[in-house]
Order: sequence, then C-alpha cells, then structure tokens
Amino acid sequence: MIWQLDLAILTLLIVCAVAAISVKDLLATAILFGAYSFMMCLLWSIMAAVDVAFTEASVGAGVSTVFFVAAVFRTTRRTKD
Amino acid sequence: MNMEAFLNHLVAKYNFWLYIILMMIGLYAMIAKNNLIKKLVGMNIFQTAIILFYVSIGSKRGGTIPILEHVSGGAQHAIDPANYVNPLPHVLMLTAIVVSVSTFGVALALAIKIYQRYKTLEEDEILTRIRES
Amino acid sequence: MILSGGLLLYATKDFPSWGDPTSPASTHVSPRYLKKSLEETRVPNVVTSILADYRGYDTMFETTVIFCAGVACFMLLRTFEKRETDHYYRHVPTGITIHIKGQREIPIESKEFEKIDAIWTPYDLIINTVSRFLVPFIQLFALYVIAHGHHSPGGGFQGGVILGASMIVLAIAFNLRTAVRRLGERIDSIMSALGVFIYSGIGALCVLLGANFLDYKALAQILPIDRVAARSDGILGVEIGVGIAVMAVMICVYNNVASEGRYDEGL
Amino acid sequence: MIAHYPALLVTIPLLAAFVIYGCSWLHKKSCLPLALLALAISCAVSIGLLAQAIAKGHISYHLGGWQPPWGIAYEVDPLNALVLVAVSTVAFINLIATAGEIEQVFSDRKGAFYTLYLLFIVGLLGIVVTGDLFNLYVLLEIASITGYSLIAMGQADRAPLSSLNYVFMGTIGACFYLLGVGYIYIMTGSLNMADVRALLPSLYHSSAILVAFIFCLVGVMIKMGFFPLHTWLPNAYTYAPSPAISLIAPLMTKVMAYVMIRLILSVFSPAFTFASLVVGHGIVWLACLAILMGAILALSQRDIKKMLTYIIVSEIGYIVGGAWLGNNTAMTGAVLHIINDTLMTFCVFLAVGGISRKLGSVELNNFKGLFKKMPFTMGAFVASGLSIIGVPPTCGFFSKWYLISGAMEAGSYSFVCVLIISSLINVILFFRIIETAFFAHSDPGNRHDYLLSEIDEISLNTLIPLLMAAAGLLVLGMYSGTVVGRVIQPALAGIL
Amino acid sequence: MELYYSIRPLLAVLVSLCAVPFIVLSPRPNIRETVSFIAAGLKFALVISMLPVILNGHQIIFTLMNVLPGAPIQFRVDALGMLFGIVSSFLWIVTTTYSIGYMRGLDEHAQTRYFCFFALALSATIGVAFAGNLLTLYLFYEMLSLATYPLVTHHQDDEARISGRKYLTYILGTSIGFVLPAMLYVYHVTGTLDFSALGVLGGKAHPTTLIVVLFLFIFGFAKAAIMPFHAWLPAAMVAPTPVSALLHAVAVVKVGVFSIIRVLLYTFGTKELMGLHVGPAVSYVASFTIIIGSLIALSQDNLKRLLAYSTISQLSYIILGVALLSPRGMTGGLIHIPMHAFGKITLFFCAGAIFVATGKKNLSEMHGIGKRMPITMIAFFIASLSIIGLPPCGGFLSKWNLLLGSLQSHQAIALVVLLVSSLLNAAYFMPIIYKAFFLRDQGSAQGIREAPLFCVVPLCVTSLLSIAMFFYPQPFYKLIKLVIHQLLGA
Repeated sequence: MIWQLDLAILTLLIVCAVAAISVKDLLATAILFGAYSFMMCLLWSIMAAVDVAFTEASVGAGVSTVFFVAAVFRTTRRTKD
Repeated sequence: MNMEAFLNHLVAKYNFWLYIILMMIGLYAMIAKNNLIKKLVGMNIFQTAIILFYVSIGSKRGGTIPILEHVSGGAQHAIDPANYVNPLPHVLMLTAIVVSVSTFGVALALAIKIYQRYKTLEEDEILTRIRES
Repeated sequence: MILSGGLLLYATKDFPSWGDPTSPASTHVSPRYLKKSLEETRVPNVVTSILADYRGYDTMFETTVIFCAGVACFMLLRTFEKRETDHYYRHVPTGITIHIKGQREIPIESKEFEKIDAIWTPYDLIINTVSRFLVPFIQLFALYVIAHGHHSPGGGFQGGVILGASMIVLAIAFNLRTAVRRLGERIDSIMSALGVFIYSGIGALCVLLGANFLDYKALAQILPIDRVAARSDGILGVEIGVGIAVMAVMICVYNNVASEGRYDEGL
Repeated sequence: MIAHYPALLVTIPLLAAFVIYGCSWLHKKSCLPLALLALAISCAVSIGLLAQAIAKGHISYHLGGWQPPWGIAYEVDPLNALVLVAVSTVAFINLIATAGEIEQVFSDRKGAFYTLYLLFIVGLLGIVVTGDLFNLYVLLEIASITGYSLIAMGQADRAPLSSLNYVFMGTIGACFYLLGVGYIYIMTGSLNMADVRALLPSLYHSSAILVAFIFCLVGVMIKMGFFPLHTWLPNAYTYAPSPAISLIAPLMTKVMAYVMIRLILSVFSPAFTFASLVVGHGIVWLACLAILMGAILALSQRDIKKMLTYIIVSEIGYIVGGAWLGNNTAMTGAVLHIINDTLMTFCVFLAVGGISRKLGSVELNNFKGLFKKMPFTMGAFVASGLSIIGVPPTCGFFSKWYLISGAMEAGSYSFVCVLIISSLINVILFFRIIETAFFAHSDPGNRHDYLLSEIDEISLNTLIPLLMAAAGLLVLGMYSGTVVGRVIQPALAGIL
Repeated sequence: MELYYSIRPLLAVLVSLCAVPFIVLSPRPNIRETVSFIAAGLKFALVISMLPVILNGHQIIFTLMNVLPGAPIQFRVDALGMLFGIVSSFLWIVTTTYSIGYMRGLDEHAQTRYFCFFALALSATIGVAFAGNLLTLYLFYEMLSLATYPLVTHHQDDEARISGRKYLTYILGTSIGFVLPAMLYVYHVTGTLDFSALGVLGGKAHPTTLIVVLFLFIFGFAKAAIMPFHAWLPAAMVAPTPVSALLHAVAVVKVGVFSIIRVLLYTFGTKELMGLHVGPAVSYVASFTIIIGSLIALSQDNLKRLLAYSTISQLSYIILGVALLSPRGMTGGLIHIPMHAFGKITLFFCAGAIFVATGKKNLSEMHGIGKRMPITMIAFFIASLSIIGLPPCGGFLSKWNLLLGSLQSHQAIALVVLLVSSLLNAAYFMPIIYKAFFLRDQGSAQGIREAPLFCVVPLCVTSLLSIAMFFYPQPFYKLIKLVIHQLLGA
C-alpha cells in the first residue's frame, strides 16, 4: 500500500471523528459522521477488506447518514456542545 | 527498550494505536457529552473503532483480497493462504456493522420519542424537566 | 476511560506485529476456509462462503438483528391516530397548491391533484425526473450485487441496503406518500418478515431433510444437483432472503423515522 | 428429531416470531396462539434437552454440519440445560399471565410486541446454549435490542430516556465483550469456546489474555448490572411496562450472570481465573459492597418496583460473590441461586405487576389493606418475599445456604456477614410492605380508600400462573437437593 | 433401642395443615370449629398412638426430603419430643374449646383467619417437637414465627402493629442473625445437622468458638425469652387471650426452650458441655432471668402482663434444670415443661374468662371478683399454687427435683435462686387471690356472673389435671427417664 495515502486517511479519520463530536450543529455532525464513515471505508479497502468496505460505504456512509439527517430534521439541530 | 526498537514497535502496530485513539474519542463522547445525539455519534465511533481493530487483525503483509481466482479444477492445492488476507474477521465485522446500524436506528427512534416528550435533546434540560414535573 | 485506554495500550505489547502472516489469528482457523472454500462450496469469494455457510448461523441472527431494529422502530414510533387538519392539494400539472379548510376533501382518485401536508412542501421538477430516471438503475445494480456476491464483493446485505436506498431516494425526491404508494407499509413489513423467514426456513428445511440446521448439502436431495452445487445454491437462496429483509427494514426504519411514524409527508 | 433439539430450541421461537409478524398484518387474532404454541414447544424441548444432558452428560450440535472450530457449535451440558429450562418456562408462564394486559395495552401493535417478546427469548436461549464466543455476541445484541424496545414501551414519561441510557450502557458492555473476544482471537486464532480453552494454557502469562478476560468480564458485568455498573438498571426496570418487566427483570441479568460463570468455567478455566489471576478477592469484596449497597438503596425507596430493582442488584451480588469464591460449594450456590432468583424475581414482579395494574401506582402507601382486597396475590407476594429473605423451605434459603457455607469453606467471613445482614434488611423491606398491607386502618377521607374500595382480586388467567410460580418456589426448595445432586454437582465435578 | 420407620410423625404434623383449606372454605362458623376440633383430636390421637413405641425405648423416624447433603428434612420421634408433643397437642384440644367460647363471647372479627393460623402454628409446634435434625427444627421454628404474627396482631390496631413489629424484630432477627450462622457453622464443621445423644460437635472446633456458638444458639432461640431478648413476650400479650394462653404459655415459648434443650443436649452433647464447663455460665444466665422476671412481675397491674413476666421467669427454670446437667436437675427441668404448661394455661384461661365476663384487665379492678366467679378464681388459685410449686400441685414435683438437682451438682446459687423465686411467685400471686376473695368489690361489679361454658370448662379441666399430675406423674417420669438414660447412660 502507499503509506502517504494511508497516513492521510488516518489523519482525516481522526479529524472527522473529533469534528463530528465537537461541532455545534447536529446537521453538521451528521455530515461529518458520514465523512468519517467514508474515510473508514477507504481505510478498510486499503486493508483489502473489500466486503467490509462495501458494507460500510452503503450502510455507514449511506443509509445511516440518511437516517441521521431524517432524525435531526424531525427533532432539532440545536446542541450545546 | 531502546528508541529504535520502540519505533519499530510503534510502526509495526500503528493500526492498534489508531483504533485505541478512536475508541477513546468515542468513549469520551459517550461519557462527557450532554447531547443525546452526540452520545449516539460517540457510540458509533466506539463501535467502528472496534471494527477497525478486527479488520487490522485480519490483514496480512502481501495479502490480497480474499477472492480466489478461478483455477480450473483440481488445482485447489495451489491456493496458499499466506497470499490472501484473513477473511474471518471480515465476516465477523459485517455482522458487527449490521448490529451497529440496528442499534443506531433504534436509538434514533428513542431520541425522537424523547424529543416528542421533552422538546429537547440536552440531557440536563430533560432531567430538570423531570424534576419539575 | 483513561484506565481502559491504558489497559488496551498495555495489552498491545503482546500482540503479534501488524500484518504478520504467521500470527495465530491467520494460521489457526482461517487457512482452512481459504483452502477448502472452492471445493466445498464452489464460491470463490471466501467472505461470502464463510458468511453464508461456515458461519451462516451468525448471519441468520445478524439478519434477525436488522429485523428486530425494523420491528422496534415500528413499535416505538408508529402512531395510528389521525390528526384532523386542513387539507392541502397540489395541482400536479401546474404545481399550484390549493388549501381547503375543514373537512371537505377532493376525491383521492382524481389524477390532477395530489395530497400534501404543508403549504411549503417543495416541488422540484428536475430532482423528480432525475431520481425517477435513476431509481431503476440503482435497483438493477442492487440485484447484481446480490446475485454476484459469490464472485465479487457484495451480497445480500449490501444489495438489500442499496435496494432500500433506491426507495428512500424516491421518498426524498418526491415525498413519503409517493414512496409508500409504490411499496405499501403492509407489504413492506410482510417482506421484512418473509426475508428472514426464507433464511431460517432454508435452515429448517435442511433439518427436515435429515441434516443439521443450515446444512445446505441436504438440499441436494430435492434439487437436481450435486452436494457442492447445493451448497452454492443454498448460499444464493439465503442471500436473496437477506436482501429482501434488509431492503424492507431499511425502508421501514426510514419511513418511521422520517415521518415520526405518521406515514404522511416525510422530509 | 431428538438429535436436533438444540437447534429446534432456538429456531422454533425464531420462525414463530417471523410468522407472527407476518400475521400481525394479515390476521391479528392468530398472533397470541402462535406465540403460546412456540413457547410451549421450546419449553418442552428444553426439558427434553435437560433429560438428555443428564443422561449423556454433554451434547454438541454442529450447525451447518461444520466441525468446530470452523463452524459454530452448540454445547449443552446439564448446567446450561437447567438454565434453559428456567428461561423457557418463565417466558411461557409469563406470556400466559400477561397476555390479557398485552392485548389491552398494545392493542394496535400487539403483533410487534409478541415478535419482540419471542426474539428476546430466542436471544437469551441462544446465549445460554451457544458454544461460540462471537455467536454469543450476536445473540446478546438480539436480546439487548429487543429488550431496549420492550422497555421503552412503558407508559411512564421517563421510559424512553431510561431505555436510551440502557442502550448506551448496554452497547458499551457489548462492545467491551466484543473487544475481549477480539483479543482472544488475536492471541489464539479461534472463536470456539472449547478450542480456546484448549489453546489458552500456553498463554496464561500473556498480558493480552489478561486484558481480554478483564474486558469480557466488565462487559458482562455491565450487562448484568453488577454494583458499580448498575446505574442503568433501576430506571430501566422501573418504568418498563409490567408484562415486559416480569419477563426481562428475572431473565436478562441472571442469564448474563450465567454467561460470566460460563466464561470462568469453560473458556478461561478456573485454573486461570482463580489461581493465576489475583482479582478474585477484589471481586468478592465488590460483591459484598454490591449486596450491601443494593439493600440499603432498596431501603430508601418508596416505590415498590424501584425497591425490587435494587434487590435485583444485591441478588446479582450474591451470584457474583458465590462464583468468585472459587470453591465447589459456593459455585453450586451461585448456579442454584441463578435458578432460584429467576423464579423469585419472576414471582414477585408478576405479583407487583398485577397489583400495579389494579392500583395504578405501587407506592408503599397504596398497599394499605391490600390483604383484604387481593388475598391470593398478596399471598404469592409474601411467598416470594420469604424466598428472597431466605426462609426455609422456600428455594431462596437453600441457595443462600450453599453460598454461606461456601464462603465459610473459603474462609471469607466478610461475605458470610454480608449475606446475613442482607437477609435481615430484606426482612425489614418485605415486612414493611406486608405490615402496610395487613393493617387496613388508613387515615379516613384520602382518595386511596375510595380507590381501594372498588379494586378486587386480579383476573384468573394472571392469578393462576402467579400461584403456580409461588408454589414453584416451595417445590423447587423441596427438590433443591435433587437439583444439586443430579444436575449441578455432576456438571461441576469435572471442572472444580 | 431400634428405629421404626413410620409416616405417622409426618401425618401428625400435616393434620392441622390439611385442616386449613377446610377452615377457609367452611361456609358456617360451626363447621369451621368442628373441623378445628376434628383436626385437634386426630392430631392428639396420632401422637398418642406413637407413645407405646416410645415407652418401649424405641424411636420412630421418617425422612421426607433430602434437601441438603447430610441434612434431610427428617422427623424423629424420641422421648423428649414425645413429652413436648403430647403436652402441646393435648392442650390444643382444650384451647380450641376455649377459643370458641372466647371468640364468640367477644365476637371478634376475622375468626376464620384466626383459626387458620392457629392450626398452622400448631402443626409448626408439633414439627419442632418431632424434628429429626437441626434444619427441620429451624424450618418449623421459622414457620411458627411467621404463623403467629397474624395472631399476635389480630386486633389490627396501632398497638397491635407496634407489638407485632417488636415480635418480628426479636424473633426473626435473632433466628436469622444468630441461629442461622451458628447452624451453618455446625454444618461447616461437622458436615451434618443430626441430633445425637452423644452430640456431634465433640472436639471438632476450638472451645472458645464452641462457647460462642453455644450462646448464639441460646440467645438466638429468642422464643425462650431469656433476658435480654424477652421484651417481645409482654408486648405479644395484646393478642386475644387464647393465643396468649396456648402460644405464649405453651407453644411458642416452650418451642424456644425445647429448641435450646435440643441443641444443648443433642448437638453439643452432655459430655462436650461438661468439657466446656459452660453449665454454670448458662445456669447463671437462667437464674438472672428468673429473678429479674419475677421482680418485674411483682410490679405489674395488668394481669396478662404479670403472667407474661412470670412465664419469662418460669421458662428459665427449665433451662436452669437442664444446665445443671445432673439427672435430678434434668428431670426437674423437663417435668417442668408439662407442669408449667398446665398451670400457666389455666391462669391465662382465667384471665381471659374474667375479661370476657367483666371486660377488666387490671388487678386493681378485680376486688371481690372471686365471689362473682368462684369457679374461675378457684381454678386460678390451684394453678397459682402449681406455679409457686406447692403440693398438691404438679408444680411441686418440678421444684422439688430442681432443688435436689442443684444439690446434686453442688450449685448453691441455683438453690438460693429457686427458693427466692418461689417466694417471689407467692408474693405476686397471693395478693391476687386475697383481693379476689377477701376484699369487697367497688359497686361496679353488679350483674357479673361466670364466663360462658366454653370458657369455664377448659380451665376447670386444666386445673384439675395439674392436681392430677401431682398424684400420677408416672407417664412423664417414664419419658424423662428414657431421655436421661439415653443421654447420660445408666
């Protein structure tokens, strides 16, 4: 594997994770969480875990983000932390 | 141990370090955050971290994806497990991902129900509401 | 938290270094799958063969978990009481919204008008057309993923999710009613149960045929094929079951979450 | 067919659940009979399985016909066969008892309710019977998710919130367990319990295995509500709907306690757990703390349901302490107490559920003069109370007996004292209620009297199962010698 | 000595237990009370039917369930158990008669419940009497504690609530807090809970531990009302008089004493006790209770409370006699069980009869009552003689033997205690007689006549019997001789 790519993804991963739990807007959280899942999916495909990556892409980055957005839409975007 | 050995140690297992970091982030969010949805996100990060850990168990240096190329019959012995990454953790993690998304869905439903009752998702505000009522 | 982190760090020092082909994890159990998968199940994608056959039992419960989630969402959110409000109708050809006060309604069978919930409900021709155009391809791809899971990444689960996603795209692009008109709630729920039932039913069938639970090679007795092919087909069968179940559940969860269980407008 | 009992036990309720959910959209009436039928069958199967296990000693069933460690295997020995019987019987009786309430309260979604109910049972049965570490995790999640949603259906406003907290804690627990399994897998490369047990001895020194054990243990302890980690339990159980809680409260925690014992006995051998691991004493001390705190917190409650949940916490303390004393007698006591406590908790929650349905709330003061109004229900309540206190010949006495004498063998007299003290506190707890219910004279003119005036005995289809359970307490106590001699001892003999 | 296997002990226990559902379901009071009668009669018949075997020096044994290894639920009828069994089962018949009269005379509420738990309590008592090992004894002991709670709190007013609370606190608290651990320790050390004439604990543990365990037992069986665990007994006097009569003169308190005797003689064994030199210590505790109990009794005005305190002191006679560990002493102690039972139950009956007839509880209001209710008061007189221990009443025999025993084992203190307490008994009984017969009543007592027949007959019977037992105590002596022979040999 290409270690630069690897390293870039790892950093992005952590950045997304931290951002997702620290932004003050739940909709943003949802999107960042999707990005996080996508990074995770890339990482796994690098590790040759294609099926897992595929699943994560369709579930984590796809459907669960949609659920998340729907839930936020139904409740509220407001958050104190 | 000396510096260089330590570096080897560090590099050889950096995935393990990474997943520990992620896990701590998730755990922190679950414990310290006040907003229920945030806790939920933390929970998911926590789970994906563990999934990452499993996947890294499976990976092998120089191993390719666990899909065997079609060798015409009788050549199965030609398959050398060392060439393929370990598929078992992948299977387990498919299950784990599914479980996590199911939990996520149920938790969202609960969050919506809570919002319908209290019109907020901040834990402390909910608790004050309860104490008042 | 810090404590557990410390424990984990402490533990890693005994791990075999990352990606080491000789670690017990990759030498004890897994090689057998790689070696034997082809001849035992004729499925080159080892993940699929393990998922649906060697550890098929796990996967059955995995599907059950998804089913649980669907039922749980229905149970928690679905509300049946009608909120009596004014009615909004959109004149489809022109996109004009009509607001009718009180009980009077336009007969639902009229083609021009469609019922909506709020005055602001968006209506965008481009998105509608594009999504209507896109959905069939998405579904086609999903079917491919399910069917081709033996040879390439993917399988019932991913395919099911994509199928569900296609319906969700409809629901987002138009509104929930449209999607629900395509696939009613009752059908959807029954499908979710049916999908899992197919999986466990195949397992039970094997028991009836005298083999152990989920032992597909027993299917050879009723199918005109040899035992290995029977395994392969059994895997296909359960993949289809998983696909149906997952699709149905995804739709169910989305509908309930998006409409707080009222099945009206959605997002 | 007999050979397939282990599979049938789990898959019959499973299939039934799907059929029921289908039926709930086509023909609502058929849901209840189907559920009852399925549970009855699995109950019968579990009893047959127990008989087999006693005869054969050990049954192994290979799912998919694959040899472990490659495939998943079900391992049945007398011990978990016993737990299976307890679980399936309680599930069956509870459904009979609470069907009326379910039909009434969840009329528009009863199909879903029955489905979740059955799936919960499937999860528990699978957890008990499975021989594969990861399979256990999946089943655990099934049991948990169904449990979350069943609990969240409570009428109380706080139900969803407490359920969500339960979701968080439960997920942490399950993930810790999964992590522990991962560590085991990375060190041994196997997921099958028997296989792991064979592989481990060479790795006892390894820190990873130690950490794996700790994580599995912590995960399981969170799930069973062991004292410092019990915080989710009281609220979740208090605000749940009574048909669900009289199912969940007895079973979930006990089954997890059994999982812990199974981890100790048949994954990490006692040799590792008690000999090369030093935490044993610490955990016994924790258990003492759990018992005391549970009892004291229970004392401070006015709401009967909440009081009972704290009693559960302290009962879990009994089991954990007994299991960690690490000698045969105490372990016998722990296993016996799992069975007994399942029955006691079931009986008491069923009684309180019936009362709360009549009375609305189960505040202590509302119990005034209840003996007159519903003598039989209160009789069953008293019986279960005596059993929890540990008065002979109810079953609670005998498990307590084994636990205490095991503690004496192990020479940890602190545990002995704690058990005695908690029995005394239980006396206070229950006679406080009994006294209130026995003395009718309540201050005139409060609305409670007038409320009490029109309530009467609970309906027969709830009362009869309740009385059966109460009688079961006595019978189980009388036959505890048989249970121990024929079932528990043989199972433990090889290991401890 | 040989063992006979027979189910009769179990039946003797079950009779009154099986009577309960009939009592509950009986449509009319008459049927209810007939059932109680039949049950009582059957029980007594069953007990008597076992007497010959016992008198021939054999024992009857019956094992019900093997609940714990080495500790089954087992009945074993021996001379000691028989002694107690006869007394309590006979007195149940009498008391049933009496309680019919009493409960109807005052038309109490919830009589069905009353009779149910009465029957329960009796089967528990017989269970204790015939218990074959410590576990069974404990089982029935607890059963008795729980069965008597509704009887003690029968009136369901606040006073009853308080005294019921006190009752449970003392009885359950001690039995769970003291007896259970002690019993577990015995089981832990010896692996068995059986009773054996030689004792099972011989040299199995360190002496000091054994002494601790011994006192755990003695104070743990708080039904024996040994000070300082006696306070429940006066409190429990709020119960209806028949309850006080049977339960707090015969069943409950005697069960406590009986359990202590069992444990002392059959778990520790006389040899071990002598080895430990605890006999004197125990007898000091007993003597203390005797004296203090009598002194407190002196100061009581409420008749039933007075009787309660006198019971407290009398019970310790039995403990004292056994603790002397000499043949004579034991004879005295054991013979005191029936003697005191008959005497004390008569006194309670009289108190109840007075209450039924006049509604008076306090001595100060009973001037001249003897003229109004001569029969009752004469019976009272006889019974008090028996308690004081003067001929021609049964009580004399026990006192006599106790004195001889204390001489035999050279315990001057016991001697003194006995004499002093006899004086004290006289000091608190004689004034009552005096007031009853020789003082003129204050005018309030017009129109008072004897209590109903159902009340009067039983107390006559018991008082006459306590005289009869002075002239014809042989059966009891026989049994006691057997016990002592079995214990001390020769």
